[in-house]
Amino acid sequence: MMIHDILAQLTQVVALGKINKNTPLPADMLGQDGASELAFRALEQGITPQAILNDGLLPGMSIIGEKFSRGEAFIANMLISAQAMNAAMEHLKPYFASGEIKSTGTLVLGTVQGDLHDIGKNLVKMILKGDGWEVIDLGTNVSSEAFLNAISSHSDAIVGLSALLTTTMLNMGEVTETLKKHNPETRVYIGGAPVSQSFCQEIGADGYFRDPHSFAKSLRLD
Amino acid sequence: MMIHDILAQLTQVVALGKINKNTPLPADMLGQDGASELAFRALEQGITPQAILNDGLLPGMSIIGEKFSRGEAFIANMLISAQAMNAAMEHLKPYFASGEIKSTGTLVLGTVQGDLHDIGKNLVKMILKGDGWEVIDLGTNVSSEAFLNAISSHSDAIVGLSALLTTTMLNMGEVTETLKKHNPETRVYIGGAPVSQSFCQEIGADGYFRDPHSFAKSLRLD
Amino acid sequence: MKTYKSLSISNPDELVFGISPHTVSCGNGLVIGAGQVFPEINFTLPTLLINEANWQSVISHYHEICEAVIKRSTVLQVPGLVIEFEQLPDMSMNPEWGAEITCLIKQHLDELYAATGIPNALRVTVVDLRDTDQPPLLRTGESCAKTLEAFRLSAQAGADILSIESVGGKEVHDQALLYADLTGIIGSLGILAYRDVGWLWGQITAIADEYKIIAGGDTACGFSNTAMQLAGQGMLPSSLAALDRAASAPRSLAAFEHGAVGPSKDCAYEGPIIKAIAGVPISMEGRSSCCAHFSPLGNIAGAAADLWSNESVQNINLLSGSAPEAFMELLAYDCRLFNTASKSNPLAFRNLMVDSDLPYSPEALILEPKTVIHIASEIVKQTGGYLQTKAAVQAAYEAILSAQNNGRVQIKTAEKVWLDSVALSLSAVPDKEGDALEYLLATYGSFFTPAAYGL
Amino acid sequence: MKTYKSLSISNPDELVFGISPHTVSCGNGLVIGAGQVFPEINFTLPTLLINEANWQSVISHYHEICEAVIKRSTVLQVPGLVIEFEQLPDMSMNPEWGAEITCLIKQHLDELYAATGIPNALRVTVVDLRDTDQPPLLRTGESCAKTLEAFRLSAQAGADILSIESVGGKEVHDQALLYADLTGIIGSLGILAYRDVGWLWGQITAIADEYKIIAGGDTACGFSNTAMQLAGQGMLPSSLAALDRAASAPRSLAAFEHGAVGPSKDCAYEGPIIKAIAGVPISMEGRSSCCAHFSPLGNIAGAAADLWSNESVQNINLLSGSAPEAFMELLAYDCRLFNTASKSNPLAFRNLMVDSDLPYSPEALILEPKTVIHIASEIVKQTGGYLQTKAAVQAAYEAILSAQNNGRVQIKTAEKVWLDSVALSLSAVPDKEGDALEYLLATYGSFFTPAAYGL
Ligand code: B12
Ligand code: B12
Repeated sequence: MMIHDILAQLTQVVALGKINKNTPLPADMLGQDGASELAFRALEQGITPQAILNDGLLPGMSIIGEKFSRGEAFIANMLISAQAMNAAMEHLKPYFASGEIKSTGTLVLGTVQGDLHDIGKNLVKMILKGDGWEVIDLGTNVSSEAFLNAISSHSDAIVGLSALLTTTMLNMGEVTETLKKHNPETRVYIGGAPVSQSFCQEIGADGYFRDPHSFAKSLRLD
Repeated sequence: MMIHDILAQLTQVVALGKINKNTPLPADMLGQDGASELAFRALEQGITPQAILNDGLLPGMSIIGEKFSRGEAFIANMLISAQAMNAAMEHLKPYFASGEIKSTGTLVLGTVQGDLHDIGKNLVKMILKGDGWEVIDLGTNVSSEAFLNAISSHSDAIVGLSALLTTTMLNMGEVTETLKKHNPETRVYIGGAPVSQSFCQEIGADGYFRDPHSFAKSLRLD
Repeated sequence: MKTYKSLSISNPDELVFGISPHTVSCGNGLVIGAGQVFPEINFTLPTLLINEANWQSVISHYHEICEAVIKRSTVLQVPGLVIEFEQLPDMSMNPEWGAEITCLIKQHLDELYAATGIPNALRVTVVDLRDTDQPPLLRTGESCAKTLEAFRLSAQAGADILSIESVGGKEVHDQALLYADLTGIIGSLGILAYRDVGWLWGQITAIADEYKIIAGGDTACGFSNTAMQLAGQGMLPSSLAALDRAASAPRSLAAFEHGAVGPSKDCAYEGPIIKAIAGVPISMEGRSSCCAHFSPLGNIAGAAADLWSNESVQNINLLSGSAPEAFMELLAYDCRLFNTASKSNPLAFRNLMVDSDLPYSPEALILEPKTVIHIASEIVKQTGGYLQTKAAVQAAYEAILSAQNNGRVQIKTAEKVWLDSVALSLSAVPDKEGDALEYLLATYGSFFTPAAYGL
Repeated sequence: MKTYKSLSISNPDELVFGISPHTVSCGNGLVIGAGQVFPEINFTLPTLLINEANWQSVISHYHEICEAVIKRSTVLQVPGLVIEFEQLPDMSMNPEWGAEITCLIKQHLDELYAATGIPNALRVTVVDLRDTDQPPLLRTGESCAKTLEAFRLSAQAGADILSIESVGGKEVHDQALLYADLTGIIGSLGILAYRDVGWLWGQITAIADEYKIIAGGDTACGFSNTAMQLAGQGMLPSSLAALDRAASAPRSLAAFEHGAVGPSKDCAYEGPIIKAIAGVPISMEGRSSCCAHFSPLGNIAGAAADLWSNESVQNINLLSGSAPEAFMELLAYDCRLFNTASKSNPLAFRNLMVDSDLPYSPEALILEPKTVIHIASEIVKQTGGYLQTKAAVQAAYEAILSAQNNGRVQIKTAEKVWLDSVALSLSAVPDKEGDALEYLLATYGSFFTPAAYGL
């Protein structure tokens, strides 16, 4: 039952945000192994990278995600768990490159033209990364062309658009149109305070989500 | 200058709401001639009915209308002036029938289906009557068919629709469509608290007015 | 039938928000009038046709609204919550539709109670369909049957409190109001509306009793709020709207004579007069209902409130969130003010609200506690709706005159002439109900049928 | 540069709405802080692209809004009025556009003054475009030039008061906030933001002086209101948002050190601390801004307000009228409460507002007059933004701890653990500004350039 043990441990350290041996938090785990050490050891033991990701790391993110949803944890906890996960991922990276395991997918993300609000967008990035997505963050004030360029070099990526202004949200329509014209298969998701489900339908986007968690959840089910 | 005199007097009694000799208001005109007597006398003097209407009665309504707009008079004053005007019109009626003078036009008016609010609509009726319009009031909760029937027998009439509910206002679209399908020339005007200029454009109606005065004014300019 | 021959509250300083002599217990553990003011949140659909094709969308709107307002109430830890579901015409015409939504909202409230223990109740207001016919039949015919069926199905589906904005007498009052005809106003409210409310609430109370729920109260919305709106648009003198408000009290009191127990309905600004007489808790709305209508009563309306409402707002998005959620936040904060004041010096806060509006409008004067008690005491001196209504108008008129004379209330120049004429018009109002009825028949006979009023 | 070494208001009972030691005269005869609270109405476009094709429609929206809010102010006889025109990005990027609307609004206000004598003023808030570049250049480059040009053209076009929600330091603060990194928060606000606000307000004051108008004030909206929103969504501990609020005061005070004179900006909830120190009138928003955002500060925000605002609402229709008109009504009634209280017992009403929110949130505690004065007095003991910010956080933390201990303020279970860790984190915050800067460079060096801050 070694396999089960070390994966369970990995899940626990990710959920607790124990990045590596030297990180000071949580205080009562001072000096103990973190996600980095455990992932390295798991590989040594011959556990497949895919199993480490699916049965060790991701369940850890789920635990903290659920705690967060119940109001028992904060975003900082999520971020630190994500860092722990990333530290473990460093060891798995070569296998990603070699194609031995597949990442969940690629998300091209940005705040649309004219709009500089980016905290919401950044949260989407962090939480999707935590779910194993590769996120290409185009930043704020992003034009249709920039989205098009990004998607051209990542043809299987999905796109996430953010807007916080009642004026700039209309630019989501243009981006969606441009992307769909280029490739009708590209899935475009939108979010941000002024946006709504009915607006999403209006502009022909593929989905609206109130927050990153419901977005991530829905992508998991896809 | 007799003609000028009696028409000016008519204007004054209409503005003051002096209906006939026997009406008690205004108190300081007790026993004096009212609109009814003066109109009768004007006809006797050979003044044309058209001149009585245009140069005697309607200017009286304008005066009270302006006072009302400036907040110096109330709807009751307008209504009593309208009664004075109607009393005078009784004497002119035969000439209308004979076609010697033309009434301003015909308005088919109603509150749309599902909606029982009618005070706004009634004000439209009263104020347009005061402007010389013949008003066919279909009441409240009026179906598209009922509007269509009414307009069929008054092909040159314009139509006024009223709605006070965010739900029933949508029925204005159906009525407008039905009427325009039957006769694209039929002009349809809409009003009521939830309605707006942009909604008017959306449903293809010919005009939105915030209140009966602006409606009447605009029709005068037509 | 109960008759009120004396006041439940005769000291103006005891007419205060949050407290009423006869408390009402309802819904999930909610006690109204026992010391706290609770928010009563109201909402309606955005522009949307109600029909079978749109029904799913209608349902999702109500779900979404409930989730939003319940979330906000929980975050702001309201001490209690009333949701009013004010039906739209199609929902009462198809009572199963109204019942389906009633059931949906009730479920949300039950969950709220289970999860947080926040006491709550659901008020369902049925649309009075009885003026579909012109002149209205009121006591017979299909629209009357449908209205009563809507009450029954709502009660079955989970309503805790029943209300209505009833319309009997309005067909005459609408006319009389525009002509500023005081005899017509007093007659339509004091004879016709008074009789209709009494009859109707006999029916509603029977249904409420059967389902062991609360018969809330009625409102003269179609009467004196129309007058207030028209005065606000410059169509009527504000003093006429003020007299009309006073005139509506005996008519709305009739519901309590026939079994209603409160809370009265939010848009019934005649509420304080009713509270003084019947001692029942009342729902009021003021600045908090800026989303639904403007008024000269924004603060003073709160003086005697037991529930505090926003009247209605569409489910559309504001920058903060949905409009119902935004107004839930507003109500919660207003109620915090009320309830914090209750713990220290409620009268000081009440007087602040009163004094802040009083100088600006005769309509506000009618809600001043002293004036309320004066009007209420003149009402209970009389027997029967007609004489009570006449007495209420007379008392209100005297209050306006004296407030004008000692400069406590501004009267606009344009309406001074009209106000001067009121004494004469009032003296012409018949002393006998029979004479007034004759006048109504002679003047407005084409608008109503005596039989509809059991006459 | 002015430095504040003592408090303008040191007695908590003198920190009260409507009165500030240094009044501001501006616009058409308006004097702010001299005893009355005036409404400051805010609005924005509904969903609409701003471009040349839509320009006529944009213009009509602003015309329509002005007509509506001016009508409502007149009807309700407000004692004075401030309109805030908060530009949208395209209007500052194309400063002539912003100027055209400024001019339009000013004309409406001039007409209001001529017609009614109601004193009024126009605040124009320019968009801080300087974070278009990443990392932001702030003091150089095209976006900085455009931002300053937008100020100049607004001043020319008729602005009476200039404001901005400036963003220097935000690029670091955003990161630090999410990680609840106190050294990062204190450093980004106390070193970076503090330096940027000082520099920027030097520029703005020069423009204001040239056009003989008022340099109003700044707001830490992008900092502590973001924290408040995130806490409201459960992303951050509410106590962290409370500490962040205190931390933002020295940064916003820097505007006043460099020539601003108030009224501060509505969404600057750090306003009361500024008022205590600089004695300037402040604009605040609370339950009245439920249309724009939710908050735990609905009532307490009014305690020291000199202007009372709704932050922003789109020009869409509610049942009563347009949303700006509806919120104008709400503000007018709220101001009646303030101003009526001023005539009798302002402290009683102030305390009512304070006490009604205080128990529910550590964020409210920061706005309690006693706590405000405590934080303010700790700030003026220090010299320079960094030490002031550190002191403010320390004082706020102590206030939260003691309020938690004596049960005056609820702390949610979930955040108790976090709050327990604060002492440790605070003790790790460097005593020297230089060390803190090094930390920022080491931790967040990729997000900002020292040169942008003259470092
Ligand atoms: C912080 C803030 C700022 C900061 C921005 C800091 C930053 N780096 O983003 C500053 C001060 C710079 C700022 C500037 C302005 N702002 Co601003 N701002 C805010 C504020 C207070 C909070 C926004 C925020 O960060 N919320 C927290 C985040 C986490 O929430 P969120 O963005 O909604 O994201 C969540 C979800 O929506 C979702 N999400 C977001 N994006 C996406 C994408 C996808 C794909 C998915 C699935 C989900 C998703 O996930 C997130 C987490 O749940 C809001 C007020 C409010 N009520 O929201 C105003 C607000 C958005 N701003 C407003 C305005 C007017 C402005 C300015 C024009 C002001 C001015 N005159 O200068 C400028 C414009 C700048 C520009 N060019 O864009 C208005 C918008 C009004 C309108 N007409 O639409 C608001 C509503 C304030 C108000 N009530 O008036 N602002
Ligand atoms: C009086 C009133 C009633 C009375 C109606 C009396 C009557 N005979 O009309 C009664 C009590 C019966 C009533 C019932 C209901 N009502 Co109602 N009612 C009102 C109230 C208070 C005033 C309306 C009014 O008469 N205003 C005065 C008139 C003069 O104004 P107006 O109608 O807007 O008309 C002016 C202009 O719009 C214009 N105009 C109007 N029509 C036209 C047409 C043309 C061609 C032109 C050019 C101009 C024009 O000219 C007029 C003068 O300037 C409003 C509140 C409000 N804020 O408006 C609610 C209101 C309209 N009612 C409302 C509701 C919900 C209802 C009910 C469903 C309540 C219920 N659950 O029972 C029922 C529905 C009845 C039905 N089947 O239609 C809501 C609507 C909400 C929504 N979703 O849209 C409102 C907004 C109240 C609220 N804030 O919640 N109501």
